[in-house]
Amino acid sequence: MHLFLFLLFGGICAGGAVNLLIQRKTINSALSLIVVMGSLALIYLLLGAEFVAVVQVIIYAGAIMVLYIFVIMLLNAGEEEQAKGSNVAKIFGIPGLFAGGIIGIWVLLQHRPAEQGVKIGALYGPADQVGWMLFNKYLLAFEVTSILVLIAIMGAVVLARRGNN
Amino acid sequence: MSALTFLIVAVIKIAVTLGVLLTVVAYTVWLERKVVGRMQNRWGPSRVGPFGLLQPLADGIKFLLKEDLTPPYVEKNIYLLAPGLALIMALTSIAMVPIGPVIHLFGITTPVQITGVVDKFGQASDINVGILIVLGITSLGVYGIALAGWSSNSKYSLLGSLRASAQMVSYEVSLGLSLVGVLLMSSTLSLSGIVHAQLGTWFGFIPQWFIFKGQFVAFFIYMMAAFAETNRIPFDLPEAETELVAGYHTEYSAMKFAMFFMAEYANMVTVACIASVMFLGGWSGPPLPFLPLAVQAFLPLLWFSSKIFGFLFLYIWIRGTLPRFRYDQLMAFGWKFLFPLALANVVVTAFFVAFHAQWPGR
Amino acid sequence: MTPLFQPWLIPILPLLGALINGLFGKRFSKAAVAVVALTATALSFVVACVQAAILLQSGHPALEQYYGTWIQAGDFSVNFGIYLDHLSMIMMLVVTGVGFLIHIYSVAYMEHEGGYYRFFSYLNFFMFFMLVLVLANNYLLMFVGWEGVGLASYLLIGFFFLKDSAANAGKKAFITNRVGDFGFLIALFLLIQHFGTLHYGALLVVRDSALLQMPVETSAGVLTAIGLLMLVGACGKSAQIPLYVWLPDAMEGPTPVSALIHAATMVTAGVYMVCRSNAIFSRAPIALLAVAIIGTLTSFFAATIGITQTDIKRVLAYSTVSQLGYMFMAAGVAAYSASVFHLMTHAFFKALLFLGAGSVIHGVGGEQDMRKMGGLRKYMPWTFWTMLIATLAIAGIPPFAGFFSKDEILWQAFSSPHGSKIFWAVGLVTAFMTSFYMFRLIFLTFTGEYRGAKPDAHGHDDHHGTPHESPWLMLAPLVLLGVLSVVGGWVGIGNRFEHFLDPVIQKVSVEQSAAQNGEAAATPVSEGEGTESKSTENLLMAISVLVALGGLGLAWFLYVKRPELPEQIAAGAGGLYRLVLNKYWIDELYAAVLIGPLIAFSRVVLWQTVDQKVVDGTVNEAAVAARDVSAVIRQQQSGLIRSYAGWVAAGAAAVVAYMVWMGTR
Amino acid sequence: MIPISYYLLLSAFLFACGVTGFLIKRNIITLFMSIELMLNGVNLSFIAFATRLQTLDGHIFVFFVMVVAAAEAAVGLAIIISVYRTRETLNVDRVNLLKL
Repeated sequence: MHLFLFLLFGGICAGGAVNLLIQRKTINSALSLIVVMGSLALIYLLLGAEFVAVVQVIIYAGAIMVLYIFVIMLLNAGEEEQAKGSNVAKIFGIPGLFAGGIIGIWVLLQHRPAEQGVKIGALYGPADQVGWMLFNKYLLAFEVTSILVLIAIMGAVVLARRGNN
Repeated sequence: MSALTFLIVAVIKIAVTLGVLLTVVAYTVWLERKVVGRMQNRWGPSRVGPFGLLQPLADGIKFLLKEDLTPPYVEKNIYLLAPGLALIMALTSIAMVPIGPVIHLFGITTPVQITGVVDKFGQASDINVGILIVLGITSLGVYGIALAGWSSNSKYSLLGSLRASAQMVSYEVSLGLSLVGVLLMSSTLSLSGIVHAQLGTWFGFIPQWFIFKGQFVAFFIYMMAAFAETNRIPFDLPEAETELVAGYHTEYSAMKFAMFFMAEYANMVTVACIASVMFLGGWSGPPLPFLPLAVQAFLPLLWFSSKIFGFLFLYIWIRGTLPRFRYDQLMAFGWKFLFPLALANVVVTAFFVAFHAQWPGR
Repeated sequence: MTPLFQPWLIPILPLLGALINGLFGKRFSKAAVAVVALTATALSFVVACVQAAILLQSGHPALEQYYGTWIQAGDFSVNFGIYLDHLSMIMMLVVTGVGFLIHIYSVAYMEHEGGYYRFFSYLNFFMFFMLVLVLANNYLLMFVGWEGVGLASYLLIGFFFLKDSAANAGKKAFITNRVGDFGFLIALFLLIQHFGTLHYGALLVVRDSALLQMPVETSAGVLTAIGLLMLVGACGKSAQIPLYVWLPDAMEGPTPVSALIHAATMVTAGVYMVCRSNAIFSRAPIALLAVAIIGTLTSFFAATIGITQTDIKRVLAYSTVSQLGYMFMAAGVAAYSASVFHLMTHAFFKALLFLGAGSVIHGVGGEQDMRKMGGLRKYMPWTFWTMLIATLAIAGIPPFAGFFSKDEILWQAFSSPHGSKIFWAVGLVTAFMTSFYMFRLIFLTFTGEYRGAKPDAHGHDDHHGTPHESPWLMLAPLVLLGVLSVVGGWVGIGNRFEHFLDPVIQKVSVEQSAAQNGEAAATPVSEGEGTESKSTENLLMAISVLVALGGLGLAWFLYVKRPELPEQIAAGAGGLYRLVLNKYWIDELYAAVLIGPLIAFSRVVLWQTVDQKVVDGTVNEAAVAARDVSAVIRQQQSGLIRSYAGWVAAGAAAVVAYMVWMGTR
Repeated sequence: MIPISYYLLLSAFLFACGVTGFLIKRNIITLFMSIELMLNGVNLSFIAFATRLQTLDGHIFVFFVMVVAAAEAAVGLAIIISVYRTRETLNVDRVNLLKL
């Protein structure tokens, strides 16, 4: 059952990711990404990270991707235009990627005998414990992140404002 | 409870809830027309059935029978996807709402809540991040509107959906923050847990609802943000008919239009449910011991529906009273007034919670 | 310690004056500038007097005050602090006192010059650094003052910076002094290396200090090296052979500057330093001997040049060099008291001479050539009489100040265990020449007929017309200095001054002397005892007075009685005369031997080879190489984000591959 | 019991899709979305390891990644808007003045 659920959502996830690559229209890519995020949230639920799953939906799907859709609408970004670009990406990037992927899979498979399985919901990750860690062990990082967000807000406001002249 | 029983109970609960919800949605439309009509010194629907009570039925039939137009030059897939998305998101979120307490019916013990179960100790429990899931689903609801407007390939629609997405993202912040106070005081994210935190009374008759426990300001922030979230007057900029014809659903007709319509009213109901759960004690209420026992069994449902009704009436009342905001006023109100106020509410509540450990649930 | 002991005020007051005038003086009126500068200096003098009184009353050999740490590096530390003993007290009083008088004089003298506020700002600035030099409690702080007075001297020599010769003279003084500073600095390094401190107290005064425990060096050693290097520094600052060449040129500065810096105070810094370091020199007889030889040579050498000069200020300049040579000679025979005594009296009469010369120059409208003067006695009687007093003082005629100090020096040169009859003999000849050229100056300037430009018939420019007496503001300092030139030496009557500096002098103990050699230890270290030496002293005194009078007489004979004779003698002497007139061609010699080759070496080797070929070549080739390599590499910088991303991905893949390879090996 | 390598493989696949998208896509918005995809892939492995190692720290890191992603999206999209205003294109290959 759990394996089935994992394969289902994982499949949706992978399909969405591939679809993101295939689609020529930006909006379709964005929707595929939303699908990926939604199915990832479900996989998180499978892993017992319910709080993270919900936050994934609220922040990623509900806020960040809305922002993307908003910008796509604002700029009316339609089909991707075909232009002659650099070949370096094709020459080095993709072979490198394949090489990296193969090596990664190989390493993972190498270590398989030693690994243990992950039980569904093995780790119960309730919101209060996460919050407790966030405000104790990772308090400094939390505060730094708040500064980062503040700066990002200011940067976004400054950038998006029309020039004075 | 065997798995089969569980499945049957769940299906029944879903069917009943959906049926009730759709009926409520249909009759909210009737109610709105009727009430606004009276407020504006006219009759409202009165021809179909007594008091026009069959009017929603007639509307439904009309929507079903109308020609389903699909304009040219639309993004077809997304154009078709959008209304469904909007309606599904609107209907799904009701699943988290605890409508009543645990009931014992035909030898089965279950809470009146789709996602709720009874654990082996006989306690009702539900998803422990329920309120967050509601928020998440609500936040996904914006996609229906945004995609509808964009895929229609129409300026009115695009403007409407741009407004809608900006407005909903903005007010979602205040909405979420206004709930934080309640969450701090109840120290749980489970909706049924929140209702349980509000059981009990002061002096035997004043219910210990969070609205009476200091979350008064939060309640009003929530209300205003909720009006904006549901694109209702005075914040109905996305579908402002005088400027944008009908905003994001200008190009939709027949059942697809009806789906947006239903989604909007379903959202209103959901928002009302959340408001009553979070601030008004959900299905709890002052005990009325003088009533017969059979009636008392239905008291929680009665309290809950009356709260929903009151909230819906408020919606309609305000629609009949207030004019529409200007768009910049809307954004300024959301960011410069509601947001700081909600933050202040969180800070003050956190202060009190931290210094008064005797709050219930601590 | 009494609360009145606030010696830090002494240098700070002139600094304040300098700052106020330097920063805001441009907006002040001339009177306001003068008031600020004079107030600062006068207050400084008053405070200095009070501090001196406190020192003398306290009965301590020295008073010290700390103001904080300057440098702290491991065990080595340098403090800001003031060290007041008899030596620095005299210096301090001379500097503030004479400085104040010269400030007064300058108010009138600089009246018609531009940059009035600038001048007084520099002057106060100089006072500050001179007082830092004198009052410092360690060698490093002294070096700060040392450099500071060099800077002030440079600024003031080049005060008329529009004049090429003034600017060049300033540079010459500065650069020559750098050579000396080089020696001084290395001496300080050696002190730090061997003794770990530069503090006077720890180094020179405390009984068990490492330096005072060292035996007298019979052959060259550390102390000899330090002493010789210090001597180099002193030679630079005090214009001794071979670094004296800057002082005559420094006369390009305004005359009060010559009086203050290049006669009374700054140039005596070298003497002060040698006396301050007496503990070092006393333990390094070779260095001491070098001091004496250089002093003697300089005094003789400069006196010969002084005889032939015609520029009134240059005569005085060579006279200064010569007198400084005297002081060095005294210090070189370990007669530090005599040296400082002469330093003090010299400050009085030489400042007076310079101020008088300034008054003369002022009176005749800027002329400095003595051949175009003459007969000024009747035009400017005050100047004449005061200058006559100064001349009598410098010539060593009793009872004027110079007699006592100069006689003391000659006696010490004769009798001191470090002295020699040769020093005495040369000193005597020099005294004769001094007397001769000084009276030559007086006779040429003040007697006979006026040989300058006759007054214009219309007399429209009175400044360049008939010679006239200077204003009272200039004469008052002359008179005061004249009084000091008379009575200043009287403190030395009966050898009272001889032991005045004893608290400062760190005598070589008997054991240390014994380590030197047995013979020296047998002779008593304290000199000049017994009736025999007393009578010798009186005899020598009589000889020196006779010699001075002889110089006077010769000058009178040559320039008053037979004024045509000098021309004939000059013609008769021929080459010798031209040699002396042209200052032995020392400047030309330096130019040919040192400066020319240096410039040629710099041009050919350093500039055209090292700089142009090696340094520039390396840099250029590096730039060319970088450009060529970049031309290849920049191809990959296409500006396309995705190609960059491709590189990043490839790099990441490479790193992962490497890590996998490392992990599985 | 699902082996952790399954999660990691999915994570790696998502990440690789993100990288590939970044390399082959030309629309600047799609590039940003590819970055989000990569971040999501990383998040998945964080959560998987958190469950595997029975510690919540992975969850915390996911939060930080989300916050950073949100900030990045806000600033990045603002940059995209201002770039579009001046260059009238969303094609990254045309936004290549930053060279030579």
